[in-house]
Amino acid sequence: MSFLFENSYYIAAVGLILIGLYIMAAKKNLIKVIIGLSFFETGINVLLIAAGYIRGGSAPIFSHPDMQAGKMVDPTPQALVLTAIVIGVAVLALALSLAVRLYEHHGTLNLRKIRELKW
Amino acid sequence: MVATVAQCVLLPVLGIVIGLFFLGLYRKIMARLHWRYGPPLIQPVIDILRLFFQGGMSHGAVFDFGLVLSLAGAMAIILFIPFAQWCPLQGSGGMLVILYLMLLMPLGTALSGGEAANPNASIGISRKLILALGYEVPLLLILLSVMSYYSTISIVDIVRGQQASVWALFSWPLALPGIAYILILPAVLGVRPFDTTTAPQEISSGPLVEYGGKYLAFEHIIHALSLFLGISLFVNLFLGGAANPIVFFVKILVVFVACVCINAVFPRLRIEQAVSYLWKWPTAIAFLGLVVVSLVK
Amino acid sequence: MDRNKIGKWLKQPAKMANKYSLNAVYFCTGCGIIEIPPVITARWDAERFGIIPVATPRQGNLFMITGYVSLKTLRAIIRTYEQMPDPKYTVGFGSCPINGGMYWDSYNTIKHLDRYIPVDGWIAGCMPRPEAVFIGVTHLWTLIEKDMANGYLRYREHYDQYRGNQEKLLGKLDWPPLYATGIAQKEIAA
Amino acid sequence: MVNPVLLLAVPLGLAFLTPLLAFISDRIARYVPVAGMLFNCVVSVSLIPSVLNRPIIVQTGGFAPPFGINLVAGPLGITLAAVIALVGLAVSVYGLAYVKEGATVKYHVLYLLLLTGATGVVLTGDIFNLFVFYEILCISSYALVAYSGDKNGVEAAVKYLIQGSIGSGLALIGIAILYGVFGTLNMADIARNIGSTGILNTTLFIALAFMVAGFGVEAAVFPLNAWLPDAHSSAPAPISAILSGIAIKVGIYVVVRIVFTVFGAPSMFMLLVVIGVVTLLIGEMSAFSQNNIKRMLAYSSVGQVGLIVFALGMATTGGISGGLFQIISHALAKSLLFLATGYMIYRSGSMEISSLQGMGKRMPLTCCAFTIGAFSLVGLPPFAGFPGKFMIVRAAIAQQQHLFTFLIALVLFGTIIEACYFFRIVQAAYFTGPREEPDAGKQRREEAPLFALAPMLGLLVFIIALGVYPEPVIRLLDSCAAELLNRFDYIKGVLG
Amino acid sequence: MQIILLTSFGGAFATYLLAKISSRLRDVCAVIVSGLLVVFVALLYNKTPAATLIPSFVGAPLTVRLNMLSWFFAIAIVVVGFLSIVFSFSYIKGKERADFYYLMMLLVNAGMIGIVLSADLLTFYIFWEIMSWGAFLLISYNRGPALRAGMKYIVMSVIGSVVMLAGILSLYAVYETFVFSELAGRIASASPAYSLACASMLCIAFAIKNAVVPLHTWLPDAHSEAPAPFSAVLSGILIKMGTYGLILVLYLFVGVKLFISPTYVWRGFRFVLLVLASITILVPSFIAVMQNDAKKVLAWSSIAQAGYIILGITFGTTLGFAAGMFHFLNHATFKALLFFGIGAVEYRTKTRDLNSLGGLLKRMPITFIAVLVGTCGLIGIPLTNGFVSKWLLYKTLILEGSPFLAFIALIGTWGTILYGYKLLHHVFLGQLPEKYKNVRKAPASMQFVLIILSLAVVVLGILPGIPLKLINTIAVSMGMDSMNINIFGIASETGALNTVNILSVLAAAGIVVWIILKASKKSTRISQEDNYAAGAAIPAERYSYTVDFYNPLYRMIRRYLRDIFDEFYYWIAGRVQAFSDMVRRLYVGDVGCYAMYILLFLSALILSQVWWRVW
Repeated sequence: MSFLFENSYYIAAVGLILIGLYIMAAKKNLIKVIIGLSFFETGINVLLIAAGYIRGGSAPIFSHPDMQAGKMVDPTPQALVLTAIVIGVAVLALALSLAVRLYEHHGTLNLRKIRELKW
Repeated sequence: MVATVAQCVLLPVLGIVIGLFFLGLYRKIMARLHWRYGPPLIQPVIDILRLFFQGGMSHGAVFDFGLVLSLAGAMAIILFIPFAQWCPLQGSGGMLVILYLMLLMPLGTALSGGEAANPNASIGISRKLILALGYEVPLLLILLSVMSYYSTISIVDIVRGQQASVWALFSWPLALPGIAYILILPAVLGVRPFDTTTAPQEISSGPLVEYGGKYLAFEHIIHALSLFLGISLFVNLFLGGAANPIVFFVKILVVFVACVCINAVFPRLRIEQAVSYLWKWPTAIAFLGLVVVSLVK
Repeated sequence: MDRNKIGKWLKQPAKMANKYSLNAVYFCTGCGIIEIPPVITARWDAERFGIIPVATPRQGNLFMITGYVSLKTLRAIIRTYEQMPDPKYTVGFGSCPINGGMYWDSYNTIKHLDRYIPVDGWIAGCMPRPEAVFIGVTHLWTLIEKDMANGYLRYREHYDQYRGNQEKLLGKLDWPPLYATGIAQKEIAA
Repeated sequence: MVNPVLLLAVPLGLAFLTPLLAFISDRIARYVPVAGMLFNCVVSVSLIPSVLNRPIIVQTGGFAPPFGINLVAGPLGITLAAVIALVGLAVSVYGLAYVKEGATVKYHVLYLLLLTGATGVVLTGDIFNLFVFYEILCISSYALVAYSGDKNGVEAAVKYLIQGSIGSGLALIGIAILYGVFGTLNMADIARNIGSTGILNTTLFIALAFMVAGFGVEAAVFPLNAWLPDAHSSAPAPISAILSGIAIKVGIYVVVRIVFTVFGAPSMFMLLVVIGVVTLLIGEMSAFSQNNIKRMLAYSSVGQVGLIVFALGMATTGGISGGLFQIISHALAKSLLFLATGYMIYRSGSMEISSLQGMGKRMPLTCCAFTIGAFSLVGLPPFAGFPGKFMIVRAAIAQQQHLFTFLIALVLFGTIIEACYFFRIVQAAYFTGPREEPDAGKQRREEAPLFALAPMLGLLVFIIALGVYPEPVIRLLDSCAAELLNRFDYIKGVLG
Repeated sequence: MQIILLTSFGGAFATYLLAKISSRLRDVCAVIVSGLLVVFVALLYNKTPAATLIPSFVGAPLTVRLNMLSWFFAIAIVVVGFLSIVFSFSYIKGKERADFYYLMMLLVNAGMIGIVLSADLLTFYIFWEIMSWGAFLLISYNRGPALRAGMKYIVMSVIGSVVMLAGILSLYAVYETFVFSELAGRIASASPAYSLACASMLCIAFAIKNAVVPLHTWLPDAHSEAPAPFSAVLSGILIKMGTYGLILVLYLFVGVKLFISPTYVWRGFRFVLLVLASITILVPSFIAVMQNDAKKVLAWSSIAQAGYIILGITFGTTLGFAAGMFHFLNHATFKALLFFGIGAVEYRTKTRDLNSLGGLLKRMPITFIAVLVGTCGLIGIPLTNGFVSKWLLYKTLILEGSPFLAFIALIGTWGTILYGYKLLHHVFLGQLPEKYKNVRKAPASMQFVLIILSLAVVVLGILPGIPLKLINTIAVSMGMDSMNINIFGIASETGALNTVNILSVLAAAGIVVWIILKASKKSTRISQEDNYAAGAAIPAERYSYTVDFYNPLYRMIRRYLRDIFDEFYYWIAGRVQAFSDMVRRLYVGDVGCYAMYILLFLSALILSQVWWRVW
């Protein structure tokens, strides 16, 4: 139980990632796949944050002279996650706009039916 | 030197004379086997004479050239095959040269007949070449067994080797090729039952169809020479040649008469029949002979 | 038979050779050919006299017209005759080539062979026996001896006439004239 | 001495400058990528001699390497940057003629971003920074694949995007794990921490696996390359050229850099070799019976990737420099092929090989370029493909192992198949179609425009030059191989 | 040396560039280039220069050198190359893409010169490849069926190349050098199995080029579909590069002492080569008999003749080597002559279908004589060069106790006679069809080439001592015994050859017969229409028996002479194609599936490590 509690961030992250991957691999609808992609990226972000998180740590800002660096959470993952979120948004936006174009061309978003390019 | 030149001049003439004699003999024997009286022995000579006095018809330069090539080739080979002790050109290539010079006869006739542009000639040539292929298979095996048995490519050495011991036909491993040679001898000579090439009744005498006058005369001479050559090759290879011309003449005469007597009773074979015959027993025996010879060596 | 007289051979080799080497063109024109096999086979054996059938006109010098000659056959006969090398001898065999014989009123056979090709001798009969053939041959020898078997020369001499007759009967011939024809035709016109 | 940062800063700056310039004049904007790539080309080539001595480490913001983000301009990075710039230059010149309609300004922006990303990936020394540049490269290429907006383009772009995102996501997971374990993002630092044990514990291996699988998507090794034939065949010609010529090479670079330098995992080399051979065979075989010429070229790229990965996986100096040489020659030849094909398709209106009939007459120079590119890919001397292939085979045989003998047999089999289909196209271009009278031929000529022809001929010259006298490049690549093989030198070079 | 290579390669491109100015200039330039090459190579007779082209290519220098062996090959290459260029003048005039044609002709020529000049395997390989793809472009030149032929050629050629590459690099892996002279010394010391493997790989590559039987299938198509002048080069010279390679392998790398030594490995190797060579002689000879395309006949004949060369060379005795080398030279002359001759016929009649040709003798007499001489050489009629080399071959085979090989070679000669005569008969003899009544003589440039080569065939046949002396030098330099050569042949106790005797006898007999022929009664000249046809007139269209010429023979042997290897290779190609089609079904087009691929790869990687610790 304590394992679950102590690693809850990681479990959540992995769970999100797996859900995202499942959706991407199994779902037919492109929009759902894009949502899965979003899940996936969120999961990764959580994972990154979790990697730098210290239970009970404070924000990594020297707002108080007594604060020790050891008690702070690692700031780098947060910076990374910021970047990753930006990237994720860009990908998402591009994916959605492509989805619109795809629908224009094919009249469907069912990925099982959009199989003109094969072999 | 003088002797060599004299032989060079004499031997072709001798070959032609003997060959024409054989032709006459052939007709005579055939007639006698048919219960006929038959023509005189010199009938071939009369025919040739008549043909020389008849105007021939030429189809062009190659028509002439082919015949000249053929006859010249036939005359040249005589100088490479020992006639008894005479063999003026023994050191010029041996058996292999004989083998290749023998090509000149059919090739020349074929060229000439081809130029004549008669389909009968074409069929005849085609048959001639196929038949030649047919008998060359056993013949080459035979020649190779003899050559490898004596380890030489010189026919004079082969003759010498036999004169030192026994005739090849009666010595152990070489008896096999000898028998094979006897079996194919009529095909080599182009006499019955292997005269499909010039079958007059089927293809109007094949390559000779357009020959008249002197051309036909030449063709007769070539035929005569090929009879002489085929038999003297056999005598040299398997009957030990001869020490003097008389014995040699007797030997080739005996072989010829035997050959004609045996084969005159056969009807003419179709070309496939001829080839399949040649590729069966004679080839098998010759092949066995070559195997045995190479094992013995 | 003077075949063994060496003196004659030396004197007139061409004539002697022509006499004793008569090679007959093996051309079955009509029913008379039925008599040829006995002639050349064991019973009468024409080869004794050097007479053998040959396969093509190029090789022969004796042309036997054995029996009636239809128009179609005539065409082939003329062609074959022209293809034989000189000297060549023609023998009409049986009565049909001579005067039409039993086909004298047929619309399709010719009555007189010698209008179309020169004939050196005739062997009458319907059909002539093999013995008659030999008699004919001995007569031919005599003719050759006396230079009277000169049909081939006549043919050349009167080629225009022969050709004219041939063309009159057969229409246009498929082959070009054997000899030049122009001059003689002018003479005829004159 | 030029700062390598300029290699990134200038194209990036120009990329954002382009839309501004476009306000003034579209014409000027068109020339921006050319200028940028020309600059990169000159700078990277001029840097080569100096980096051969020791790598240039650029610190950003004054932080020393383990802490700050740094650029490592080693021989390998600069060489690849030069190749990127060179191919980029050729393709951008080609683009002047080819890209005429649609959102041309956006095309140029994205194009510059793509190249910036590619250059950044090969130059950076920081693993997250690498990821960022990698994403720049990927996103701009997704967009560019769909640039023409037609049916196939969009479909390919969507598929590419989905797979690419999974890939980069997986890579990011790997980075996260690494960071979780070591708390650092500097590649040299990570490498130092991993040490040289040679055997990885499970956590590290999982990180490695994630990264290989993630970056492998862009590198297009076998099970991860399904996007490639679609994207390469549906993109506009210059984009196909740049994707085939550069993007996948960058992917390979990342995989190799991680396996060799960061992890130093010799046990993974064999994996690379096996994957390489499988990729090669599958790529070549899939290309074998294609009727669509661009798809065939795309599959051929898969095959070549296999060959390169195979060569690099051998982890000997000969193998790596052979593989790198193959990277260069393939970048040149394949982009040449795509460029040439672009106009051939443009003129004939169809991607079917059968529609290339008589192209040799209609566009002789383009066809000649295509032929030489194809010959180079097949590995015929005296073209650039030959030394590369030669070195790879030599390295493989020099291993003197039965396994490698078997693998090299497979590789050569792949080469044979490749030769088959390339020669088929060459025949189709030159020797089919209506036979023409020599006089009539001149009227029907429809050669590609000068701006399209010039880069093709430029690449052609490089291909022949490399094929005839490859020695300087090989010497350069030998030191690149040394950089990959001696990770401690790299660590020492970066961390001091 | 460099000048030669520079002339050959530079000349090729210069010709191409000049062609853009004027076609006349192009022709002149091509002739000058190829002529200069002849002069340069001839000047280098008996010299042994060496040079380095590029000091370092991929870690090894590219070097060239000349010795007697390569000079022997080089002179054949440049002469045939020169003649083929001259022949091309009229042949290629007015055809499309003539500039390209000249470029490729000269390039292939240059490639071949490079091959024989190269001093190390790397250089050899590079020039080899240049030659190979140049030839590919030329074979495909005629379009139509030529495409298939070209494809077949290049696929087999590429297979050969990769095998050769593997062989070369296997050698390199052990001996660390590409240079011939260094390799020569060391191979004998290596383990027999390894050197055998290397030698076999190289031999396979060379055998493909030389069309040894199981690897011959590209040749019949390629030779018959290529443009005629190039067919001549292809058959006369290009496939003999394989022979050159074999000589290098067997006589230089392996060394003749080791090669004919009775060790188990090498004896087996030699045995296999000999058997292959004899099959190469036997089967193609008879397949050639059955062809109805003039160039196909010649193509199959090329395979068979190459068999003689290989047989001679692999037999390993001095006489055998001399036979092989001399037959190479002869084959270059007479086969080029035949291809040129048939090319001239094709040029005039626009067909090479044997069944529709005929009677051209009266229209193209020079060509006929040339083809006749060529055929005689091919068959090996005495007084042509083919006879001498075959004589040498048979002699050594018989005397060294291999009568069966000799038998096969001799039977092959009979096949040669059959198709040789068929070629002559169907093209030149027989009735002249109506549609060729107005065929003109071959153009002067073609006749020039034909006459030169005919003379070469005859002169080499009468004076075989000239090339034999050269070959003797080469043989001695390879470490073999010397032969006793004189200008008219060879003298030895076991059987001498004297061509002058044969010549004088034949000439005398011929003259005598000729005089008799002319002196006797004059014959009348008649036309071909005046022909015995059972009394009928000749039908105007045709009266010639050419279709199914050897029909009885075909019926007997046809079923044994299927080209099973060709069928087998097509079967393999079909299988590979089907398998490739299966492979590409992996890319199903469904992106979910692709995502699964990625995940499966990842999980396989991780699981294999977690469970088995593979990596």
